[in-house]
Amino acid sequence: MDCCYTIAFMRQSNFEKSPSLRPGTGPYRTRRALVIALCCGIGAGLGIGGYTFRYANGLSYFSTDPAACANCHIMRSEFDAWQKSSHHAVATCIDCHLPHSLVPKYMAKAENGYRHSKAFTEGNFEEPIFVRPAGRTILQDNCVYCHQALTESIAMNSPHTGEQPCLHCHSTVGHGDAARLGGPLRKDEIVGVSSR
Amino acid sequence: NIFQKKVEQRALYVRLVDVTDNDTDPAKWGRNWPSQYDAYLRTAFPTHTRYGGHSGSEALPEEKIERDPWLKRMFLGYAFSLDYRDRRGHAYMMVDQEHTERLKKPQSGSCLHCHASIMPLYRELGNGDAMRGFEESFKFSYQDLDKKLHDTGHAHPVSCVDCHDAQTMALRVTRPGFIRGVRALAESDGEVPAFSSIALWRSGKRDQPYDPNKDATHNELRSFVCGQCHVEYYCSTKMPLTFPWGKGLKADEIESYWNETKFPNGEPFSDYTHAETGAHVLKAQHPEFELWSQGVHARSGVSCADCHMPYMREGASKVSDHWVRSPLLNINRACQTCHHFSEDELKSRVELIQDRNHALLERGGSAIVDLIDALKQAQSTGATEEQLSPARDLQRKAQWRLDFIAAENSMGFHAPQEAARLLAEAIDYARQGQLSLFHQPDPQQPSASP
Amino acid sequence: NIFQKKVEQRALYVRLVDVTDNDTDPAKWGRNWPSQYDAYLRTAFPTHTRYGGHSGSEALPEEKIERDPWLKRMFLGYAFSLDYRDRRGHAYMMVDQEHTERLKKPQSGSCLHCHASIMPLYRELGNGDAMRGFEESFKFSYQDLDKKLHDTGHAHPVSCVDCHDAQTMALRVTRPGFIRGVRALAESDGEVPAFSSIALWRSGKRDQPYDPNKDATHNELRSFVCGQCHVEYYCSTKMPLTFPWGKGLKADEIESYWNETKFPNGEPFSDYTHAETGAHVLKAQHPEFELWSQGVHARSGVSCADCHMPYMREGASKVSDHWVRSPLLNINRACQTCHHFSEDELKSRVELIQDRNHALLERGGSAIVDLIDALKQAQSTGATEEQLSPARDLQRKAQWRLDFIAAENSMGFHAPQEAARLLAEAIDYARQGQLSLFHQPDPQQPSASP
Ligand code: HEC
Ligand code: HEC
Ligand code: HEC
Ligand code: HEC
Ligand code: HEC
Ligand code: HEC
Ligand code: HEC
Ligand code: HEC
Ligand code: HEC
Ligand code: HEC
Ligand code: HEC
Ligand code: HEC
Ligand code: HEC
Ligand code: HEC
Ligand SMILES: [Ca+2]
Ligand SMILES: [Ca+2]
Repeated sequence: MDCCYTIAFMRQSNFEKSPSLRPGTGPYRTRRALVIALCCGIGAGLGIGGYTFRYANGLSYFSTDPAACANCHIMRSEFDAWQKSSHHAVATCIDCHLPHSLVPKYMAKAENGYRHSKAFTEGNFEEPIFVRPAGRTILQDNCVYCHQALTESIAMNSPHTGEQPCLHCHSTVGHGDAARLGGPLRKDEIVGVSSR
Repeated sequence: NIFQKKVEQRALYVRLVDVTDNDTDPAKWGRNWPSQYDAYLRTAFPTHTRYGGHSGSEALPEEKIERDPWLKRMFLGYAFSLDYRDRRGHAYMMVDQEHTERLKKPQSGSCLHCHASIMPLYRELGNGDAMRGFEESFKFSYQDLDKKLHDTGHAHPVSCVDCHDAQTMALRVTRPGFIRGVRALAESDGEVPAFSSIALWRSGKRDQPYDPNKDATHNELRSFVCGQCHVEYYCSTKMPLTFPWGKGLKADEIESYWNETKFPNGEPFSDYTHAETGAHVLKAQHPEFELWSQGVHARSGVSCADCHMPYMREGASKVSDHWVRSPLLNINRACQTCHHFSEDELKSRVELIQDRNHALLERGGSAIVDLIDALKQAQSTGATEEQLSPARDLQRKAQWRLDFIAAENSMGFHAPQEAARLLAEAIDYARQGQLSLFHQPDPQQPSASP
Repeated sequence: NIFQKKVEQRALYVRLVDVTDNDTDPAKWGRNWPSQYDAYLRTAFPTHTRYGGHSGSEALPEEKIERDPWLKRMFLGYAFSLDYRDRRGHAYMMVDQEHTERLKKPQSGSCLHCHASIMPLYRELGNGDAMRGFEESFKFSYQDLDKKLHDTGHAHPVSCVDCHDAQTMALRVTRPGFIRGVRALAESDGEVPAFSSIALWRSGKRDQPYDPNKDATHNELRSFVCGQCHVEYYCSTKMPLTFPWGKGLKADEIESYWNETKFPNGEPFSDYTHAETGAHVLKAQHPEFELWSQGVHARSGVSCADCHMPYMREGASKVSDHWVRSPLLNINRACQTCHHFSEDELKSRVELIQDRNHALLERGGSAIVDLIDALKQAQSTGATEEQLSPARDLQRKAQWRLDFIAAENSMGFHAPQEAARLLAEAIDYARQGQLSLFHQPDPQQPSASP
């Protein structure tokens, strides 16, 4: 019983160009995203890799049930906020966070998902969690997937850069204003620190 | 109904007429893109907010130099002391320029760079090479070139073609002043936290000069198109129109750029000599682009268009509101997509920032007036040149900073802390100027610090 | 593993020991809430950022008055000119107070209000009535009351019981100084955009005084608990400890509150008489709460705890980081929870704000030194009292604003534009003070503006 989760190959998107979102800085762990993407076997070759992971409490593999995501307390704050968001009636987690086109591919890549759950159970991931550039590209595609008609016009005059980055203005549609959660003390904090 | 929506949709892409780089008449473009055109026409509506838009009659915006007499005092000896009014919508940019009393002093043809759809005329002057035409333009008198513009039928305010590629509709910049200015900026080592494409260019081969139309991100272009005009400049008869960005965009960097500039005739640069004090001073003009670039919005990738041309829904599609105006007239679209606070709360945030800024501006105004009084008095009581010169230098420094924020059009909003910092320095320099005049051998004199 | 996570979750609620309002020893509470206690203990770690935490040896933070000599000059005639150091973590609040050279001048028992877990002692002094005990406390010498504290076994730095209800663990404020101060604030008509519960109370019956523990929102308490100590105060031997909020929280409102205050003996209020100039001046102390309240974070409901005690995940549960410290050591938890920018970007935003603020602070420092020099000189050359008094009044105004931002501990971050505004005024007043000294009948004198 799985829940699915993908990392797309890095591609130069306008998000990465915008000043505060430089590749490799802060939350955008470009390098890690790449590593993971590479682990995605054939998928990576196609430019997109998908993998799934198992989780103790389990849930139906193709479940579009957001509660599935919330099985991880890590996803809880997003889940709670999503229920109050403008989209809760019209879009679930995977509608925004998984590529619409690629769902069938996950089956095959099931075993790769192991890594995601490992990240979770070992807790060796950075917090607060941010959508990586790869994840942002998926989001963008999904926004447009549903809102194409409305937004064709604003995309038309930026041929060299693709459509407008929806998140620049609408980053809160999924779960309202950010309410992310910082992680436990880092190693360097255990001994006391100085940013001198 | 759905059918109609579909029609609207397609309409966006059906070109009823072809437009080219020489079509400066927005009406023609309007046939292809009626909603943008309709909005564009609305810039003729009068608008007014606590500090924005214009007071005064429909016919003529209010005289800033009457409302704030210290401005007039500061400008004595310069055209701005004749006539300097509230700005208003884009539709007026030509008429307001043609009617300003400032034209009583000789003005150059470069003035049209930012007040008309000038590119075809530049190409004509340069036989096809717009950059060369631009370089010629300052040699014409304003009146002659303005006449040429009318004769050639390009007498339109900023128009579609100035910001859009006629073939693709892509955003693009056209103004030589900006293209040169931003190139110099790229080649300088002034910090540019807001412009990742410049940082990228700097770290690259640098074999080609920085070209905004090639190198800039789409989001940067959403501000660059405005930066073609809403910037500090030199525009007169001694040398071509100049955007002073060769050391960076900070007020202090621009000041030292001007300080190191020489006119072709070798004289050190200054905009005018103050009529009462003889100080060689600088004039700052509407540095919206420069001040914005120092604020947290710019750093966050928030562009001019985000706030001044927010998207709006029209039927089944979203369009950019081409009624360019104060965002305070449009808070729900201009601010609330990113800030989830009530309109009242957002309005009072802006007004609190502006009120603080305005109070400091008035404080700076009385300081500069005190300095001018002191200089006059010292002269009248026969102080020597070298007794006067420190005070004059301080007047230049103080006035530059004070005018930088007075001339900027957001009343400090575009970068609140930076604006306050500049005003604090302005006040300090003005007061130090007064103090320097007491430095005649005199037991009581304290020493003003550098 | 997952099982263990589930356990941690439950662990939060098991009370191994009972705690009461008289349990000032955090170790005891720590048995019930080990993770908060462990974090609390970390406040003993040395921390340092560009402007935050403390430089100097582990043993002793650096002397601010040596690093910035103008501070010492400003404080001449007051205890702060003897010893004034960088602040450090909560763990040190008692020892640092007990060892400061400022104790060489007589200090009152009220000092302990913010440096120890004092409530049981207040109750003892007031036979059960803490408020009465608090009113008595200023009559004791610091040394006597500190001894009493040690004898009664309550000699602990700020402790769990100071912010938490022993039964419910709910946040609550305990400090009489704050409870009175915030009550006066509620009864004033000073603007409080950050405190909706006060606005609510004002619009209500007003038959009961405003009581933070009843009326405040949970989110407000997340700042009020800090406002018990991180505030401007009067704390000496002439009257009880006072938080000067009776006209509002703005620096200007606090100034006029002090100006209208009289000591029990009828003298007009002032903290000290400047040793060199004879001016009756005010001392501002760490107005973090007041400055924060003027910033956009406060308006947006962002509390002290959000940044200085951010929630963090611990296994399966969410705890507040009780290692109260600079958020710059903690950017991912303190800032990135709301701001979607890289750690580097957020750090440089803070440092840009702080660098600008620091530059203005230094500018103000040399202005105040120039004024003090000028006053000294005028006195030495026999200026009359009424020639000197305008300059002295201006010294008081200038110093108040300068010190307000110098003593505040975020180097302007808590409200960048407001801090810059105050520094601009400080500079103007200091310079005007110098100028006022030239107002002897003298042909050359210019007129300084009010
Ligand atoms: C096994 C627990 C678990 C489940 C179930 C889970 N997540 Fe996550 N999720 C995590 C962890 C752990 C991270 C952080 C991973 C990292 O940053 O390396 C994460 C990160 C994310 C991110 C941001 C990271 C990125 O690369 O963009 C998104 C988006 C996300 N999850 C969405 C979902 C959705 C949608 C579902 C349900 C279909 C889901 N998650 C189910 C544990 C889980
Ligand atoms: C599964 C389809 C779907 C996806 C995916 C989707 N939306 Fe929507 N969205 C809708 C529908 C349907 C509505 C209309 C809901 C309503 O009117 O209440 C809507 C409403 C909106 C609105 C207007 C309401 C509001 O919150 O202001 C915005 C803005 C919006 N979407 C942006 C986005 C963005 C940005 C994304 C991608 C991050 C996105 N949408 C993804 C279907 C979708
Ligand atoms: C520069 C800011 C910005 C960007 C980028 C942006 N939008 Fe919007 N969007 C807005 C604003 C402002 C509105 C409100 C329009 C109105 O109120 O008329 C809006 C409205 C919407 C709506 C709701 C329309 C309605 O009233 O029902 C949807 C859906 C939407 N946007 C989707 C998107 C999608 C999808 C993208 C990316 C392709 C996108 N937006 C990019 C600013 C933006
Ligand atoms: C309407 C689209 C939409 C839906 C539905 C949606 N999200 Fe998101 N999600 C987003 C966007 C947009 C972001 C990026 C937010 C940002 O970058 O500020 C995001 C970010 C995230 C992140 C990264 C951490 C964060 O808060 O930024 C996680 C984890 C996540 N979503 C999980 C979920 C889960 C779990 C659900 C279902 C309960 C869900 N999302 C539903 C659009 C959506
Ligand atoms: C974050 C939003 C925001 C951004 C980004 C922004 N502005 Fe503004 N701008 C404002 C506000 C708010 C005002 C004050 C309007 C008022 O006082 O009525 C203003 C005022 C102005 C004015 C005077 C308007 C009037 O009606 O008098 C001009 C001109 C201007 N901005 C140009 C620019 C330019 C050019 C840029 C980009 C370089 C820019 N702005 C970026 C919000 C913004
Ligand atoms: C670099 C661009 C640029 C140049 C060059 C320029 N202007 Fe402007 N002008 C503007 C902008 C932007 C505004 C609106 C903002 C403002 O009023 O501060 C403006 C406003 C004006 C106004 C209306 C407000 C006022 O000042 O009374 C007049 C008149 C005017 N300009 C005349 C001139 C003249 C004459 C020249 C040549 C000496 C000139 N301009 C050169 C950009 C420019
Ligand atoms: C070709 C020069 C030019 C360009 C390009 C330009 N402006 Fe202007 N803008 C002007 C001039 C000139 C005025 C003043 C017109 C007048 O006062 O007659 C003005 C006025 C304004 C005003 C004041 C409107 C009012 O109602 O008071 C705003 C706001 C403004 N511009 C914003 C922008 C923004 C945002 C952009 C880019 C999207 C932009 N401008 C591009 C020259 C320009
Ligand atoms: C001062 C600059 C400026 C002028 C003049 C201007 N535009 Fe635009 N235009 C913009 C900006 C900025 C955008 C937003 C582009 C983006 O980010 O996608 C835009 C977008 C558009 C779009 C794309 C759809 C949309 O609304 O976002 C069309 C079509 C358009 N403009 C037509 C016109 C027409 C027709 C005129 C003349 C009547 C005109 N523009 C004049 C700056 C300008
Ligand atoms: C496209 C997004 C966006 C738009 C549109 C926008 N802002 Fe902001 N604003 C931000 C960001 C990002 C910050 C920086 C703080 C943060 O990260 O939230 C900010 C900061 C601010 C601040 C605090 C910083 C300061 O300069 O004092 C104010 C006040 C503010 N915005 C008001 C406005 C107003 C008023 C408008 C509309 C005229 C507006 N904003 C439009 C994104 C936006
Ligand atoms: C939006 C985040 C934020 C909020 C809210 C906030 N602060 Fe701060 N505070 C900071 C930052 C950033 C600094 C600068 C830290 C540095 O320079 O290392 C700081 C510095 C401080 C310092 C000095 C810290 C040191 O290590 O030297 C104190 C004390 C302080 N704040 C107390 C408070 C109090 C009390 C409140 C509430 C009344 C408050 N802060 C609200 C972010 C915040
Ligand atoms: C209203 C609360 C309050 C009162 C009353 C108070 N303090 Fe403090 N004290 C603080 C805070 C908060 C700090 C940390 C911030 C700072 O150092 O500016 C501090 C810091 C200190 C420090 C370490 C930094 C320095 O100044 O050298 C000493 C020593 C000190 N106080 C002594 C005293 C003495 C002596 C008294 C009585 C005259 C006193 N305090 C009264 C709140 C208070
Ligand atoms: C009982 C009084 C008291 C309370 C309550 C209190 N503080 Fe403090 N705080 C102090 C004193 C005193 C110091 C200075 C200790 C020293 O320098 O020895 C201090 C120091 C600090 C520092 C500097 C730490 C460092 O490493 O330099 C920060 C940050 C701080 N406090 C924030 C807070 C916040 C946030 C709260 C509320 C959650 C709070 N304080 C509550 C009295 C208090
Ligand atoms: C200076 C004030 C202050 C002191 C001292 C303090 N706390 Fe807290 N504590 C807080 C704040 C603020 C919160 C956040 C409460 C909330 O928002 O729910 C908190 C929350 C808690 C919680 C609830 C769970 C959590 O972590 O959010 C526990 C349990 C707790 N504290 C225990 C303690 C213990 C044990 C001590 C002594 C070792 C202590 N506190 C000392 C201010 C303080
Ligand atoms: C709980 C949410 C929250 C937290 C935590 C937070 N901020 Fe903010 N911040 C805001 C909001 C809200 C604004 C106002 C602008 C807006 O609406 O986005 C803001 C504005 C700002 C601004 C622009 C206004 C100004 O004062 O210059 C900066 C810079 C900033 N934050 C930095 C930080 C830093 C650094 C931290 C961590 C020490 C931090 N913030 C923590 C919510 C938060
Ligand atoms: Ca100029
Ligand atoms: Ca005080």
